Amino acid sequence: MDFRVHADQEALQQGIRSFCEGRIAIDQLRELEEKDAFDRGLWNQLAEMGIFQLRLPETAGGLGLGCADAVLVFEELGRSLAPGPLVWSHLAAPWVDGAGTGEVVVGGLDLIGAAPQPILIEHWAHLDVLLLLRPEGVFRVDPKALEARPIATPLDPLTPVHHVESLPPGERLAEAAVAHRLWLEGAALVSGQLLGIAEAALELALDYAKKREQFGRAIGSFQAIQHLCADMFVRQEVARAGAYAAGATLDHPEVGDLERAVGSGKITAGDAAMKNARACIQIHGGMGYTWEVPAHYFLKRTWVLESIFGTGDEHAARIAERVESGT
Amino acid sequence: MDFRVHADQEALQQGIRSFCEGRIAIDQLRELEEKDAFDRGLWNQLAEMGIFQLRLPETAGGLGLGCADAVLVFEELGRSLAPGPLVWSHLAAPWVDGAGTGEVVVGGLDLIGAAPQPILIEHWAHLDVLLLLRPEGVFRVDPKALEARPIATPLDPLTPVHHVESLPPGERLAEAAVAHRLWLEGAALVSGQLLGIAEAALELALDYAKKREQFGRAIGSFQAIQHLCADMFVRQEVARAGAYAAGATLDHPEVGDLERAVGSGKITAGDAAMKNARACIQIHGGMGYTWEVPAHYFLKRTWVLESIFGTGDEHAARIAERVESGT
Amino acid sequence: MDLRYSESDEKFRAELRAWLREAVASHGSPPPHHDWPARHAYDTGWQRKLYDAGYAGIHWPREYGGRDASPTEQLVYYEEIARANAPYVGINFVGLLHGGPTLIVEGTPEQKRRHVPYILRGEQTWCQGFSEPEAGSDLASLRARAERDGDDYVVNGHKMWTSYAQVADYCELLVRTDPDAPKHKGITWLIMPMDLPGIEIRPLKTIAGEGEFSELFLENVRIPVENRVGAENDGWRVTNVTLRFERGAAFASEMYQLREHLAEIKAVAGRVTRHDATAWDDAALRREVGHLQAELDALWAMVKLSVSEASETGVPGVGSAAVKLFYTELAQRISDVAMRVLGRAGLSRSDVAELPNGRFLEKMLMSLNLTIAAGTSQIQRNIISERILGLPRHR
Amino acid sequence: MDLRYSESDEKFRAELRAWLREAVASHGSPPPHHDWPARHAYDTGWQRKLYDAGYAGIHWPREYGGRDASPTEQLVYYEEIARANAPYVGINFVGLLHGGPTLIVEGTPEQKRRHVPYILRGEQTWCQGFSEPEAGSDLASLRARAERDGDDYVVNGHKMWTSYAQVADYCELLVRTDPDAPKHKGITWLIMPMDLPGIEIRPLKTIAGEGEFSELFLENVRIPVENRVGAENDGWRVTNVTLRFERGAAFASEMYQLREHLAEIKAVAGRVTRHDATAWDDAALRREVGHLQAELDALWAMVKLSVSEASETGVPGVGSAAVKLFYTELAQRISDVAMRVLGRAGLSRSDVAELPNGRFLEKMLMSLNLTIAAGTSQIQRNIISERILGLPRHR
Repeated sequence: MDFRVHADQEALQQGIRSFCEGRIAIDQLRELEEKDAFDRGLWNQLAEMGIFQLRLPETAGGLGLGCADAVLVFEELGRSLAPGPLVWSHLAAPWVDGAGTGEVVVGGLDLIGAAPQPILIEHWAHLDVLLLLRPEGVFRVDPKALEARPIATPLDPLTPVHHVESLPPGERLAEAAVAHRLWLEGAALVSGQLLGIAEAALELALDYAKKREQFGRAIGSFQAIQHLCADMFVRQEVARAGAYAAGATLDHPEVGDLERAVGSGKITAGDAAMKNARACIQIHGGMGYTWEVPAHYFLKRTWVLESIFGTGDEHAARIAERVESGT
Repeated sequence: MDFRVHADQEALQQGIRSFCEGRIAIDQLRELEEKDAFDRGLWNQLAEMGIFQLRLPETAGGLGLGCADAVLVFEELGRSLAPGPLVWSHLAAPWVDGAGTGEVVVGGLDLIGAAPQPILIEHWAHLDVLLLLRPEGVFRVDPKALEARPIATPLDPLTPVHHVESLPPGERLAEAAVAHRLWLEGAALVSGQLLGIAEAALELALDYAKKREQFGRAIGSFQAIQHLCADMFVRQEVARAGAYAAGATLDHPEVGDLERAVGSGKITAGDAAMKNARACIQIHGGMGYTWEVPAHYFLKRTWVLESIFGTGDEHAARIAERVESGT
Repeated sequence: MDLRYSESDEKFRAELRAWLREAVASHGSPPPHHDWPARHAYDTGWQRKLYDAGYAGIHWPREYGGRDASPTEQLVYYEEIARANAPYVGINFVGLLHGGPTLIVEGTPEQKRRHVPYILRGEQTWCQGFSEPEAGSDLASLRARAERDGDDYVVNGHKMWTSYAQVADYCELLVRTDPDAPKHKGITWLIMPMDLPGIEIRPLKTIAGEGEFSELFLENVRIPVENRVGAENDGWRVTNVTLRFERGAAFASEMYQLREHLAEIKAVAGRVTRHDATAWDDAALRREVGHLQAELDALWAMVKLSVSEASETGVPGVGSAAVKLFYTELAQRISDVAMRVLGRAGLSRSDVAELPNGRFLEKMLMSLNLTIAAGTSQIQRNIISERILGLPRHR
Repeated sequence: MDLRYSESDEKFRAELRAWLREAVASHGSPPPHHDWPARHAYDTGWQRKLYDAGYAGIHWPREYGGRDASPTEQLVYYEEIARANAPYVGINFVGLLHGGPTLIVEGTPEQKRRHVPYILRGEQTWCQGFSEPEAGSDLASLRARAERDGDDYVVNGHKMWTSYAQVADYCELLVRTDPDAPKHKGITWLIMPMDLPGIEIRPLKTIAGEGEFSELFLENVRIPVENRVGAENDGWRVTNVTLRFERGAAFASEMYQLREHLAEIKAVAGRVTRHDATAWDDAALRREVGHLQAELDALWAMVKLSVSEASETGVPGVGSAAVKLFYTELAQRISDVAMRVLGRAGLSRSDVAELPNGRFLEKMLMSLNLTIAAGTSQIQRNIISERILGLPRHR
């Protein structure tokens, strides 16, 4: 057992981070906001970096990596607030031709979680394929065949949504067990994104706390602000352990209870992202309430990610059934 | 509407407080701990002050006061951690001869709340009469006719308990509506006690924070301690409003939803007492973990009071059914 | 300790309720959020209606045209306004709640004559120029500079968080008149007409998008000295008259509305589905809502206690820091529940599937400002620990 | 990022598990809480068994008789100890986790010879004399005074929070040797034999009643200079070697036990009644327990991450402040749930109605000390904000 991030994983993660810092910095995100949050060029670049076919076998053109690696990659995508149906296209790579290479943009709907109503499809306008995860299997739908009504103002300016009244049955791609497995993988990847958001929120808050002065001193020298930041750090580290363990357990289910590990990741990372985003706004004071400071993007994206692959409450209810001695 | 404590109420409350400060100061409480937490002389003095017949009409030897007044009195009894079945003897005054004058000591069991099992009777050894509040009415039982097994170590050193396997039906004193009313009154009085505990915990914490020095300064000058105290104050003030409103609404049910007002008092006062007692321990550091500093009595008594006349969770579930627009 | 309203309070309530029923219906629906001229007309029109009916300036002294209502009548007023879903102070909250009251206490007879009656009749709208980018919690560190030049102050600076500047006629402006004095000692309070040359208004985009807030860029704005309220360099004291109002009953109306919001959340929870049940069928949610209602009821009782106390002193006490702290964090917790009840519908700020998510999300986003504006929660805790609890200061 | 144990770890686990099965059964039941001689015999006897089987000093270097287990083997060790319900370090935790390791790093050859092997074999029990009534969070402000007199230090002072002093042979003692130096610079670390004249031990009654803690009153206690560890006035540095151990893996065993506690709470919830259902039928409780389990699982993963990192540096890093802070507050939240599940049974610290409330209440009461001992939660937050996050200090 060596639960550290290995050197090759660190290199992988660092590569993604550098790319994101250069290509999806905050000003570039603001531009994307004007472009319906989608940039075909960016999508292709992400595909070239292997985001989508990361876990495909090398024989299938992939990188042959595991879920733990993927969580690290999605941590960086979360940190940079990278937009688009990233998780869905990644999950679809083994099932939809062209998803792995980025030629086909795949979105999806989680119909396994408790509250799929109303049906809101993220990034509909840019989807070539829509996956449906139903308890009874994985289904494929042509998004353009749906009567989708655009939502004028989405919560997250970088996650446009369309409303659909009903869904066709779709073409069945895989059985129930696969749907369930994809649901767990999705939850783990989203945990990575949420962890990245929790980290980014702390980083932004720290930068501001060190620089902003009130009452003749940096606000970060006030114990009240220091302790808010310390709690953010603790949540981040708990979320890191939870999200990484989710990935590592998906790779080697013999190391623990898979449902519990994934639930632990989604719950702790969701909690960290939500509370850190709020704390980041609070620490910024009035500036935190402006659109200009990116703190609000963290909170808004967190609500989006909280709503898929099981909310914290849903995972908690599932986990409760699996609490037992000796585990 | 004048929701302030009136001058005569203030005088009443001040009288009780002075008595308690002189007669149930912390050293006297410690002595009572050795004497099974009961002192007949103290009981008679409390009776003489009118604690039990406060709300009996003057024609019946009482003071003709209302529930709001009683909440103020029980606030002081809570603050001083006065032991004994005070609330039950007070509630019994109209129903059991001698309860009001203190000649007959009345205890009770709340069988309306959700979890009366196991049956633990507080102060059994000193009870002349045991009241049972059942959903179907108020019943009277001879405590000495029960097979009661003493509990060697009670949680609250000032609340000894006996275990009883089963209860006889008892003699019916009053109907269901009265039982329900007494249950609400009991909850309001206990809210008063919990408020008193919340206040005492803050007072003790403040004294210590102003006096104790670490790192060359009073610990109360550290913002971390200051903000803990500020939150204690807020909870105390919320609990005050909640508990007082419970009393005032019992006196004049036309001013609001009675169940909601009583539940609001029990919930907010219980929350304030529990969190303030914990914070009081934490602010005292190591000293707070000693038996010598009375912080622990606050927490222990709070668990006792939380368990009767509806826990916070039970009241919350009841209130939820009564949430509606325009109220 | 009596929560019963007096006969005269109830009479006031009955009259007000009857009047509101008719007046609200006849005033029509509120205009769209971003139509500033229409909102100006709507809110000032309503103010005029209140004035004509004798309900304007509910807590203002009678000699200034106010109703001089007793504290309990004020409470009745807030309850009935919320219950009737009537407009509240709207775009002129600065004039009605801050500027006007400050002039009544601190203004010259001439300043009172020129502003107070107009504010009351809805003929003069005010905004506030206090905060600056570098002066937030530490308001007294403000830098906007005013230099005396003959009978004018010449002002240069950058103000932020100015509400409804788009439609304001005047601005209550804080400027630094003595840069060498200790920071609280060099501040002056000015009445700035918004049509003066050199004032640029830029909309400030918040978390919730563009709305009520603007930034003000002031470049050589010449404000007559006669527009000064209080003495030169005495503006901090004058300001605190205003801030004391801001931290007081100004929230009462919003608090009452929060009760309505929780009831609405319950109603929505009864309609949205979770697997094969509704969200309201979930015991955990019900208990959470019950707990929040208990706290809201205690909060409203706290307001009643504070109003009863203010009946002696006339102004809300320092204890209002506790009310503000509790109310604002409670409002955020309630919004959090609202979001969880909405589930996926919360991804849309436009109403969808017959759910009120548009309004719920507006509230959620705006609630994030509650623990920041008018003194952050951290500042409120400082006030409580130092001024109420007497804990020692460390510098 | 791999959670699989190696083949050799699993081999270690299998051997240890087999050994524990037999050894635990044959060692009998633990003696009553307050029977100190019996507890001393039980715990030291167990230590001897560990020693004979080669499991003593699991993380101690081999040259000192330890097992020198790899970090992952240590983790396996904690898991198996907890799973087998075996005794852990017990009354000699100071010797095994603090005193011994400190001597290994800082002691003279003679000091090592006289203590280290005996501690390991269960033949020498240690206690700690660090805290004082006036020196808690600010440990460096300690006042116990040692004056040099020939070959002795003569010590006077009052120590507090000394665990198991009743049965200890030696005490790791911090004293002030230079009262004029800055407070961190005048402290010395001494080995105090507990049978010296002038030592009075008074039991310290805690929230949970009398138990492991005592106060030490030291009056002209003569401690030979050769018992000094490290240089005179260099005790603060030596101490921090020890404290670093205390804040590290020392909690791993307790954390694992917390997982068992939560499972037990669930089991009890399935047995206690609420109206006509069990407590476990309540969806809100289930969700709360699920949330806590999620946090416990993440905590254990955090320990694994920290253990993996320690495999390079050998000692837990400053990040252990985060683990300590999270673990201790989580333990309190879990105890709170336990109390709510017990309901009225929680009024008794003696088991009643076949419920384990005795143990649950002990845990609850003792959990209150977790956020205080070994650095309060406030101190942990200071450490994180200043040492990890680099936020500026203000003095």
